[in-house]
Amino acid sequence: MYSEKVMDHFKNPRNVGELEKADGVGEVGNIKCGDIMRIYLQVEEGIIKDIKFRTFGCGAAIATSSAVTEMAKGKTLDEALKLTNQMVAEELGGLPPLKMHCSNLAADALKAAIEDYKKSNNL
Amino acid sequence: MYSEKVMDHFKNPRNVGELEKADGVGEVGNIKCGDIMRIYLQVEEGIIKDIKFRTFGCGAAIATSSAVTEMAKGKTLDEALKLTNQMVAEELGGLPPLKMHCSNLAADALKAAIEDYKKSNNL
Amino acid sequence: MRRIYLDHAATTPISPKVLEAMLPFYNELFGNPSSIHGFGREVAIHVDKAREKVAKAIGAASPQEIYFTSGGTEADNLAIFGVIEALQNKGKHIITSAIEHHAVLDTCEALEKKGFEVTKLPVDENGVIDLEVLKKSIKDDTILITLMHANNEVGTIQPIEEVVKIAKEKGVYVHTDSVQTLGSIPVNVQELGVDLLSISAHKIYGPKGVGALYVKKGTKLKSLVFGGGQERKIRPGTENVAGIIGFGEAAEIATLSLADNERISKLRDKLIEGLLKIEDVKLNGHPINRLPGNVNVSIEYIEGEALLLSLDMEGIAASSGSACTSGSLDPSHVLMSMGLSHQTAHGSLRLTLGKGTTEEDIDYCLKVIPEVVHRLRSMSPLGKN
Amino acid sequence: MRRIYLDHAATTPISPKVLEAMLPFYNELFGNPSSIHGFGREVAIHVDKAREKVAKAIGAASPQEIYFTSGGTEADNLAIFGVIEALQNKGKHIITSAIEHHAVLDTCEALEKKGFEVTKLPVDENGVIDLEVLKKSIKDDTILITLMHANNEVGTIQPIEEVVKIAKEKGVYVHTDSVQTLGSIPVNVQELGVDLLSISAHKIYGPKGVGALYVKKGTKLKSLVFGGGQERKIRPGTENVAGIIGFGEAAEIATLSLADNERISKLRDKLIEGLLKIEDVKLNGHPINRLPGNVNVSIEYIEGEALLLSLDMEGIAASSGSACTSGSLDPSHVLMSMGLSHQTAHGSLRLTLGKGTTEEDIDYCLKVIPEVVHRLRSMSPLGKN
Ligand SMILES: Cc1ncc(COP(=O)(O)O)c(C=O)c1O
Ligand SMILES: Cc1ncc(COP(=O)(O)O)c(C=O)c1O
Ligand code: FES
Ligand code: FES
Repeated sequence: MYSEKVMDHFKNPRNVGELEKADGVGEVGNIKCGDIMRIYLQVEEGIIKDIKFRTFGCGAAIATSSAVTEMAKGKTLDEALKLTNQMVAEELGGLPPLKMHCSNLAADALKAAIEDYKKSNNL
Repeated sequence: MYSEKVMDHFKNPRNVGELEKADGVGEVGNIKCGDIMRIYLQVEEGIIKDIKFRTFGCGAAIATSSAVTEMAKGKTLDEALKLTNQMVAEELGGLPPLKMHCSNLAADALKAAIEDYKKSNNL
Repeated sequence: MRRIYLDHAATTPISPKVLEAMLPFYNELFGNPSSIHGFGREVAIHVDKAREKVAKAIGAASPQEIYFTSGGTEADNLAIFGVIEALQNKGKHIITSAIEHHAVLDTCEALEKKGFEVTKLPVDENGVIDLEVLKKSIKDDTILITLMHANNEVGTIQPIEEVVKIAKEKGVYVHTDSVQTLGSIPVNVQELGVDLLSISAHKIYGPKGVGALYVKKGTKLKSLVFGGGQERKIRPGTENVAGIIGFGEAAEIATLSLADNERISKLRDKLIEGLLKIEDVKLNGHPINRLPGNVNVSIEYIEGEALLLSLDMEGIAASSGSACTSGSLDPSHVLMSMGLSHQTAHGSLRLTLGKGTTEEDIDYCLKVIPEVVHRLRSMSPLGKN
Repeated sequence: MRRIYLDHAATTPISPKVLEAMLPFYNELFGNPSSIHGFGREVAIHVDKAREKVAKAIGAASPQEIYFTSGGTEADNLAIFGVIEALQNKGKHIITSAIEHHAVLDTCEALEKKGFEVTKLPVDENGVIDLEVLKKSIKDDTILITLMHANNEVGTIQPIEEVVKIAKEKGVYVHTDSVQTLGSIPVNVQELGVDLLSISAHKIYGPKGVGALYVKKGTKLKSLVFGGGQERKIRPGTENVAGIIGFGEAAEIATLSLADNERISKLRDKLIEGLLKIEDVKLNGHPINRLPGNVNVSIEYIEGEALLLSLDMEGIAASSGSACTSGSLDPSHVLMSMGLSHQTAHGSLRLTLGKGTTEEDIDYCLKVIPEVVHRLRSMSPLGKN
């Protein structure tokens, strides 16, 4: 069902948890299945210094959360905003057709967190 | 499918053939399946002295032909007329439900032969 | 790694005796039972014997009341479409419940689209229908009541005898889906009083792809599929002979070994008790009138599929009513109908015990599941973390 | 006693390799392929592989075009009802032939009773349809042409490619029943150009109770049975896993061993030649365009069932289109449609050869059959005796 990369991220999720002093927090819910993802950002000079997630969701939701945090870390906000659900799915070696919607959750949560950061910093 | 008795009559049919100088001949066709049976009688003093059959038909048709000739042989015409398809089927240890109609063929052919005899002798 | 199978409601391993009974029918006794020659006749005799065994296992008055199908799904479809086809001039109303298996529910919904009227009885928080509501739902043009004997997700047993009493007064046929009950609780068509009853071999340690519909003598039923004369034209097609033989054997064993269910239900209770010790865990389904092997709990703040995958990594095979496992947008219609919130239904876990389940299996689960729950909760944005 | 099986058109013994491939799926790999856990996932992978093998055997463009069913009968029913259900707003006319298998014919007749219009194409004395008549039969509201690839009784092969050419011009779907052709002659859905094609495992040395419908990508089709999500909802119900695995194996072997049919057709010709030496015996079916294993003769003045029983006593298993074996009032609709009289059709004998058939078997038949015919004729009131 899931690729080895998905299972690796699911088994050993990177960047789980929250940031006490987050500069930005994004939470999105997946209307399709009711899953929820929250992403915390720490930003320094326009670069994502640290990033954490918490996810209530399927294996793919957890794996894509993990993957997206890994992909975003160290990137500038603008670079990070360019991450698409397609890129997340590719990074994971693909997702089953029925599970493609899960990768939206990750891309959307990252976007929401960056927007939250921008908003609270009036950018 | 068929009882042992049916198979015995089918394998070793009694009284197959025809009587060159028959006193009565009866032929009936089974409207259900298109099978045909012919019975030949030799009658002496109201008693069936000899009887033969020829049948174009299924295993049950051949077995019931054989059985009915055996049952009729030596009987008076009146006794023979009392033979029913039910009695033939019973004599054979029963017939499968779908094959009950085959026993009609035998009883009817015997009846037709007796009637032919009676008619030609103005009885 | 230890591998523990706790998904007996999904399917069961075949019993060795069943497989042994089936093997001769692949090459020695391979004839087509419809054939007139010896190769066929000898097979037909064994198919008849299997029919007798299945009939006996459910207390049918005659083997002629058993029609073999390709499984529980087809049996359900045949029961419903078959009665509707035979009685549609009498009426267009069917009664079912909100928590039926999709084989019944989707069939009823397909009929709804064709102009039939379907009443889906609601259930209470334990998953039981209300007999008073049923009584009031019956109309002059009701032709069939189809209610499952016990639910496959939460294990709740329905009061089918009472349903039949009500239906009989109004002269309405009753069909019950006994796919989950055969082998688990007594199933006797004459005591239940039903007109039609579905069963499936692979739930009782028999082969997959074979089931049966019991049709009480005199019940009006048309076929769903057309073809040769097999199953007295109610279910044509060359018989799945080995499957039918296996089903006969499995049905016989199932009724002989009903006693094992006492052992299973004790393990079930131990497992339930242990799981309820985890914080924010709730039992789903009836606390008492439930199948001996069924455990179904909602574990708040975590999602079912992630839980299943994590348990699988620890060697435990389980099931869930989560939306993420359903292929559709919604979590289990059964749990939702019982009043659970989307989120709580989403975090359900079903563990179904069987003949091979041991006390050690349960102990292992009670050690591992709390750890896995803890780990997943620590990743969740919900709850206290 | 020597036992010779010459009824391969009815069913075949399972090939040892097929059975071997199936066995692990009864107890080791017993999971439900729909399950998320490892027990289920590992089985799902094998089901997919079997689907690939079946797809490859018939030259399908993708395994997704294969839907497993409970056999050829269900595949035929699914094809016809499924297209009708999907396209009934487009039209109500179906074209078939007078000599189809009952799985097609009775399905079409059931639709006729529901208000659909069915044209049954006649066949010539060899059992072949007339393409000109077909062309003229297509109307604006024709939605399906269902014609068998080769006939199960007389072995006549139909010109399906030509049928497809005619149908394509008018944009009408073509379904063909290839139950008798797979493994006997090349079956390639892309070369044939059909939209739907039925096959069955037990005719190709696979297990009974499993078949498949090929549905070309894009073809509109609705399901016949409702339930879970199996077979992409076109054919729900827990999969007959072992059966499907066996079917995959059998399909693979069948296409690899097509060459054996040359040997078989030589034996067939020898048998036909020998039988035609008996007085008043006539070959039924096409003299050239016939299945490599099919021999069908009419033996005047004797009846088929009596002949079968007599041959069975001599160890030869055969089949007949006799009324006495049909359970209905009439002999084979196939033979009657080819213009045989009731009486001649009644005395038909079908011998179908297979992989296990040897030259000695044929020699034995050619020794025994004339004797048996002579004996039965001597009991018959017809002919010269
Ligand atoms: C209650 C119930 N009904 C019907 C079915 C369908 O049976 P089968 O899988 O044999 O088609 C199942 C099992 O999936 C079930 O649990
Ligand atoms: C031409 C044809 N179609 C359909 C079928 C039905 O297939 P099954 O026996 O697998 O249901 C058969 C065999 O009986 C057949 O010969
Ligand atoms: S996010 Fe719910 S199914 Fe993946
Ligand atoms: S007489 Fe024709 S079926 Fe028996």
